[in-house]
Amino acid sequence: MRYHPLTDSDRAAMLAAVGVADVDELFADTSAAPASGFALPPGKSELEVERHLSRLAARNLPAGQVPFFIGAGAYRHHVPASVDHLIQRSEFLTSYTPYQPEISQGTLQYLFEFQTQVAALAAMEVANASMYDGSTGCAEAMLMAHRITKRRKALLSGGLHPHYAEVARTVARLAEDEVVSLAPDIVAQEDIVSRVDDSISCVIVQTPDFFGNLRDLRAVAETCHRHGALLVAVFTEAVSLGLVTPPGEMGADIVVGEGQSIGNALSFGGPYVGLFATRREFVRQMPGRLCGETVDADGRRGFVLTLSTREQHIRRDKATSNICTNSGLCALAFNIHMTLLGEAGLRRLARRNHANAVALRNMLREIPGVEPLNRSFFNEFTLRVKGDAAELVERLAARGVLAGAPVSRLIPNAGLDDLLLVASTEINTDEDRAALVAELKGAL
Amino acid sequence: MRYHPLTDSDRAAMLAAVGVADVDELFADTSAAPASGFALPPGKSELEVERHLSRLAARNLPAGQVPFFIGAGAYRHHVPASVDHLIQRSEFLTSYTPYQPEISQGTLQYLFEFQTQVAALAAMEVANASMYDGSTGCAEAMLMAHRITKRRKALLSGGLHPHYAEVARTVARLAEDEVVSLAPDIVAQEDIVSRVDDSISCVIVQTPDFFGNLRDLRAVAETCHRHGALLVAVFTEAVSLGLVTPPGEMGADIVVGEGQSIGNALSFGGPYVGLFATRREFVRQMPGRLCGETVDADGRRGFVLTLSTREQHIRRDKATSNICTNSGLCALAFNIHMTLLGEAGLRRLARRNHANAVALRNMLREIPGVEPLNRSFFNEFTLRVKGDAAELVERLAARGVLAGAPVSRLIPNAGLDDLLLVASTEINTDEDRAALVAELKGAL
Amino acid sequence: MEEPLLFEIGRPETSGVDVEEPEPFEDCLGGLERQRPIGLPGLSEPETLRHYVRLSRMNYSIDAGMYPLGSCTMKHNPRLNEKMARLAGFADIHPLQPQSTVQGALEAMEQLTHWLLTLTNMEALALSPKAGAHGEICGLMAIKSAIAARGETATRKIVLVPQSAHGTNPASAALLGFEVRSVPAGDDGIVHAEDVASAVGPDVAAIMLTNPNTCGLFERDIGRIAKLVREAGGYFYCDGANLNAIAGLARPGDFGVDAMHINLHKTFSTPHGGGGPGAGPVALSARLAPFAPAPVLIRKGEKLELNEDVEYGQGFGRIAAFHGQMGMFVRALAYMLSHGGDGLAQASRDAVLSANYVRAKLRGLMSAPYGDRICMHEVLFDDAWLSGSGVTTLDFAKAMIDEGYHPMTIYFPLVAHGAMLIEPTESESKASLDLFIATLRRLGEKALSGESELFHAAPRYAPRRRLDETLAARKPVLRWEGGAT
Amino acid sequence: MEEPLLFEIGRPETSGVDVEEPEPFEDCLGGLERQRPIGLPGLSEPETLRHYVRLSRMNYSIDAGMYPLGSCTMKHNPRLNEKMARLAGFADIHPLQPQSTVQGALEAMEQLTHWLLTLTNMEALALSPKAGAHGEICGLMAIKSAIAARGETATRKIVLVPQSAHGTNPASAALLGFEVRSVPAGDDGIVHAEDVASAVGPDVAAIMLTNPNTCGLFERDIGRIAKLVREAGGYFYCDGANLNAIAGLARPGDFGVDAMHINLHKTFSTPHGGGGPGAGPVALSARLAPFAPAPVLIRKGEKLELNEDVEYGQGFGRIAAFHGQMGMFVRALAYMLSHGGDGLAQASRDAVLSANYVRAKLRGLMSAPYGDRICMHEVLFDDAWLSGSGVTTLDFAKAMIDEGYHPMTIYFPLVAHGAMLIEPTESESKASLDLFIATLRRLGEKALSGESELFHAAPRYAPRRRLDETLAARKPVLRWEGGAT
Repeated sequence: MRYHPLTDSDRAAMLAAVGVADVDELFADTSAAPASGFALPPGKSELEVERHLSRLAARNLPAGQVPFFIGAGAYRHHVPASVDHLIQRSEFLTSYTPYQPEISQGTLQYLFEFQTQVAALAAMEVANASMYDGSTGCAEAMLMAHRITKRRKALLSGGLHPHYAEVARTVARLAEDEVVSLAPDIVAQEDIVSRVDDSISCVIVQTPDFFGNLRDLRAVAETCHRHGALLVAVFTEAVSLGLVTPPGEMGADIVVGEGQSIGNALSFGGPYVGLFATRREFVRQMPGRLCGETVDADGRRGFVLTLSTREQHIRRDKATSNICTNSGLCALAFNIHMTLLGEAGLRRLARRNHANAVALRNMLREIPGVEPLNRSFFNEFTLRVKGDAAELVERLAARGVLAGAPVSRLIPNAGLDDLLLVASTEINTDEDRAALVAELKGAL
Repeated sequence: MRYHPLTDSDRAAMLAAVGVADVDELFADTSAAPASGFALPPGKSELEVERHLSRLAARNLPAGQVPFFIGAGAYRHHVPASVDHLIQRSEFLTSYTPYQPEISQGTLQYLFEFQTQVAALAAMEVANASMYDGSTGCAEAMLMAHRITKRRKALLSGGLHPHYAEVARTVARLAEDEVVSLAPDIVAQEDIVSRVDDSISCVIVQTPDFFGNLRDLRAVAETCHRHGALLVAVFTEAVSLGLVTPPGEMGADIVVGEGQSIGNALSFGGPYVGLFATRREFVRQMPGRLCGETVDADGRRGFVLTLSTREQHIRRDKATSNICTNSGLCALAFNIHMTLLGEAGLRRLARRNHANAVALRNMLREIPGVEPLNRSFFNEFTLRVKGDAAELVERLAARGVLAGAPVSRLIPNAGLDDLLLVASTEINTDEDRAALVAELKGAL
Repeated sequence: MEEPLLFEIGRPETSGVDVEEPEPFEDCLGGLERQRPIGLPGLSEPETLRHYVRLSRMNYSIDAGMYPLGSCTMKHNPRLNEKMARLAGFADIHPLQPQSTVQGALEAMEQLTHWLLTLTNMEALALSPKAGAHGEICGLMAIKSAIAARGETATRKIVLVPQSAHGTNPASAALLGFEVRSVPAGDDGIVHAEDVASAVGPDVAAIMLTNPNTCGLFERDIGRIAKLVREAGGYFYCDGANLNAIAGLARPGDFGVDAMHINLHKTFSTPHGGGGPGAGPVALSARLAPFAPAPVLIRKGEKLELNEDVEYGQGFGRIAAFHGQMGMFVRALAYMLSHGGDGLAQASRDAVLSANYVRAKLRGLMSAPYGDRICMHEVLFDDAWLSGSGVTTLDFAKAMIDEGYHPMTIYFPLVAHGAMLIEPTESESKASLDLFIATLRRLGEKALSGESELFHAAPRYAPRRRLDETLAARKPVLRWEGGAT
Repeated sequence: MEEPLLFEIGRPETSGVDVEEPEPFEDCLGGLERQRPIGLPGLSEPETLRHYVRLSRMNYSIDAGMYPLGSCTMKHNPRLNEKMARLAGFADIHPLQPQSTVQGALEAMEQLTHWLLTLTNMEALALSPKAGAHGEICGLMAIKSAIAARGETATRKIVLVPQSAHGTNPASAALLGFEVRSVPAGDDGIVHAEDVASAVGPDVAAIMLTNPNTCGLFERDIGRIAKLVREAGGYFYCDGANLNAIAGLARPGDFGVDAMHINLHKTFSTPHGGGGPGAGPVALSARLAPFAPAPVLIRKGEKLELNEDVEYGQGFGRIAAFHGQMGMFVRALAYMLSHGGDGLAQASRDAVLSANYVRAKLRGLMSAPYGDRICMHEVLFDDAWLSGSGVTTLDFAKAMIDEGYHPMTIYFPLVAHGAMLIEPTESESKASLDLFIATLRRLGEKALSGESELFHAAPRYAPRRRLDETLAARKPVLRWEGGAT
């Protein structure tokens, strides 16, 4: 087997040194069933594995092969080739969690840079070294708000991504906390303010929301603070923060979001990277890893994981969360792509996204049977279409266009079968838009 | 422009330091035509360049997508993923020729390993650090033989790859040397021995030859040496040396070959890597770079480029050749792939190739209108087919099989239009062979 | 080795990405346009490459040296896996594409499921957990749901956890409102059925055991323990962190396990990546299978379907957006296909043999808390042998850095004083193991011969010397603040 | 930093590649089966990765630091180019596939040709040369063929080469049987038309000039020189090594150039790769175009055809198998498309500005052989300023290594005593240039203040200290011989 360095003569010499005659003696405690009990095929050469997996891959339709307009929490952007090259450097790819900081400064410094970038994007004071993804980060934000406010009831906006809401509800139910979910809020008209009272730990609102609407969070923030509750602001499209008012400028206490769209591939939903930022005063209640600056024995600047007394390996059942993994390599991809973009590039990219989406919306609203619903949006908006949106999407896929996400796939049984979410990023060309319009006309 | 770090304010500050008002002043000597004189398009984003080149790439039929049997000097083998990963390490990819050995030991050590591997494969005493490719290496071997023997007439076997023979003839003609080329020798029947006399500097023979035949070089070596001539042995399929008697064991004085098939992609013909080995006594007449072992000021083993007094940057017009480039990264790919294979793996790979080719030959000889001609071969052989082989290949390509190389493409106007070279490596499956047989039957 | 922060070298106007500025157009931002500077300096592409290449060179990595981290399992990461995960058919598909356009992806998930269930002899696999700790939560949620379905939520509140457990175990239990009751280990380092018998009862929801345990020992009583817990109406959660010792040789389902998360990086070689991303799918027994979270993969003849409805069956809901760590699944599947069943068994054997070889060769130098007994894939030492030398476990670890090694896991498990937990994995050659052993012996002899100063000063040849962690925690500087240092 | 040779750690039975052994079969080897051991130890995949990763870490690289190598032009190598060259449609096509199946590849060659001919204002492009020196041979072969076509083979035997030329120029000329006649440069570092006028005559086949020349100066008389040579019946070969100073700003064809090779790595960023592979396509004037070697790319309406016949037209034959360095063409084309015409001009401007900035900032410290004059993309210093310090150019170069830099080009061109030729390229930021300048000034001041010992002992912080090159040449050890050392 190509991955195994030991030869049979090595093994014999090692068994002799250990003082056993057969390797099975080492497994005496396991009363192991013989290996023949496993009905698994023999190993394959690299060539055979490539063939096997390439055949599976070929049964999927890659986004890059067709006009592509799906978003709803995961966005297709162009990632520079240097990002993927750099994250594959052995020293990044095959290194461990930086618990030995003297030989992990590469990882630690990029995490420190990542934290700074995330905090700047969100306009918050501090950020952690990443979460699994946006949805789990959102649930952790809820739990954090419970810890801070010592209340156990969260209020979820109807504009929150349905998966995020489901995760929060699952966690809350099983942790025996309470969640109040508002109804799906297609055009950002819900009245959150009147639902906030002194029993609420936090309000969780997304902007741009699931339906694409931009939301001004100032009033809800003010209301939350008046009632001793926290405002958790969520985003699923990090690129939007290059163009829209950041939650930190609107009074959010915790900002959590999905970082996939900067530096990371779609990958059928994972791995992604959760961004998590908050106020400095709450830092010791924050879940996840934190990297901090310090000095070494020679007085030189260096970085370490810090405030680990919050974490499970020290605090065990008193920990702020059970998380002991971040999304290191995805965070690095985010960090590198963001460094390449820089402020000017990010703003240009965001404007380009918005321009493409506006252009698309303007074309679509001319089609009979298609009604764009948003008054505001960044790079994604909701259409009301004639008939069933899910079936429409299937028909369009058969015609070679991936047209968007039907709302009913994420919110089933809610009478929203005629709603379609359409996203447009910098990858879309005039030809893509024309193809969507043409096929939509044909399929309706 | 994403590759340019200087900002306009940097440029202004630098111009001020230089003491000129405008950058054009630096170009005063060039009397440069204004840039507007260049009818070239504006720059493209990475996304646009990817689209542009992907569209071109999509107009080609990649070997991996179809049953594939072309060889004739370039072979499709499976290259492990780790090879391409490693050669893309910044420290290998973006380093310079190792003229500063203290900070180039990585490159130098792999070149030393490469030299050792090539010498072992060829069963020769020494090898250089690689040539551009097999064909140019072959011409350099001829020139080297001229220098050693102080004669200027080379004798080329009719089994030598036609491109190699053409390169040798071109160089010889323009250097005012002489070349005698024997007629195409389809089944290795030519009489070389009787053509050797005391005017000949070298005989150049290939094995496995262009038509796939294996050749026993002992008699011709003995004859060459009796007449004071050198035997230059050529190979175009390095994998063969895992299974067949190496030229060094048959009396060759210079062994030169193409190394592409170990570690390197087909790449439409380049870049490839030439392998060049010889006897120790001839080392100072050898072209190309050489890496040698030495010690540093602390007595530690290290490696340097050596015997550079042969080279152009010292000897100028007295140099052994004008070469100042090797094929470093391709040599590294060869070195790594060979290290992964090791002796056991290379022998297994070579046997697998031979087995696949024999199996294919056995199937093909059952087809009416197809006559395999070789008495011996490694992984490639010649077929006589009914009709024009080039047209047959075109028809088969249209049916989705890349069936081989028509001899007439390399040796036109020689009445060899009914010959087809067919190669089979470890990549071919039973399905590939069945497809070739079926389509061949259909197309004949 | 020094490299400035990007904030110290970047400029706000510089970009390493060319994006065309759109033509003027009427925006739809509803007045919510960002006004103030963001604070994100950029670098051109050449500067970016140099910045990160230089940073990378301050890192240790498996590719550059041995990483004998007990319980963390730093094994070889094949590049084939990276290549496969990057096939457009896997990397460039959206989680919400019509399922008809991602049948190959679903089939890859199905195959991964088949391999993992065959290796564990269990019933169902929850694919969505994003990491081992997330898998723990998922498994405990299934347990809690099953208890709720039995109407025992109020009475079954206790989770038994041995003292040697990884901290995530009690943290996960606490998160779901369980109370943690500690179970002692015997002098032989393992949990005895008798001790479980006296701790178990109608208030016990589950036991969480790691097997092989974090001392590198196989829990011999596991069958009896499982029986005790099950008979008392509880569930058996097995932490799969150390599955790599027995994969292909023994099946957790045969021991009575009800739920087990599988850290794909430990057993199936997905890269650690400096701290993630991970993937922690959870295998469930027939008792827990009905409670698996959404989404659920269902085969309908030729067609695969991902049922995403959180109301489906008795499923306990959703624990993350979308369908799991596809990129990691492809890598793990490539690894399993490469090995085959026999290859996985060989990997387990080699891992265990290598650990015992290290144990045998360090015998007489280092002390072991549970005596000199056969271990599984990792071998545990304590610091008794260093007593009086003035050298601590930490000092010893730092001195290993100067010898070119990443230290072993230290101070874990907590049950061993000054623990040093060594896991060589199956990826090291004998020559590499011998060099490691010789280095440890040489260092150990120095420690015992009074050269403590060398240890206190270590590391001296790393990119940094010892870092002041107290300062970092006392006055946290968690982001660049513009020239402050 | 130490890493054994693979021969010291490998085993003949070990392999990092799984290949299935074929079933027994009747071979067709005609009795020529290899019998003796080959001597090729193997490594498993994890060992292989570690071996080469560790070796790589002993190398300097552009990605890790500045490479101010004059005339070698170590510029940024975009990773986009690497990605594009690896598209299956380029990397996985065979040079002898039916041309109908490689029209996209031929189109890429056509586009590359269009860009290079537009940038040079010349007539035809020979694609097959494998490197710059190979391109020189190719260009001279075209010249020799043109001379032969005129029946002047016997009389035109002289090639004029300036003293500052790179060694490949005389070596290439000699290879084709030309005699080299040296042309002096003036005190201002450039060749004067007057000196050419007195050297030129009916025996002169060609002049070989590099422009900008290897002193970093533009040959101002180039137009007059070209005229002189052409009027005398000779051809003008221009070494394109330094095209990167003027690409997009000035066209060699406008100066009367007949043949010029273009090192794709210097101007168009293909990676240097530790010494190759290169690519040196040759642009030819209308006078030489008919003599271009095989193969020739021909457009026939929608279809592109590669004519491979060595008898085609007046073509002088074939200089390499197949059709050139396709992998390099794709990279160079990606670079040109990325820049566009304006971007290439900007790159040239930035390269020249950066060199002049370095020159201006080192003024007063280092001495220049031709005085303080505006340079092109590189700036030449000599060692006069070090005289009496006990520090040689070599010492100074080695001390730069200890400061984290690759040295500049030294002892080249030969016309400057103890030459130091610095080319910063357009890829360095101003901050990087400033740090480089400050470092050189600091080192220079140390050299002048008598700290010569520091220089003699350098490098001290590299993977090796100075290596004994004399020993290597006197007793060449060119391969591993089984434990000898």
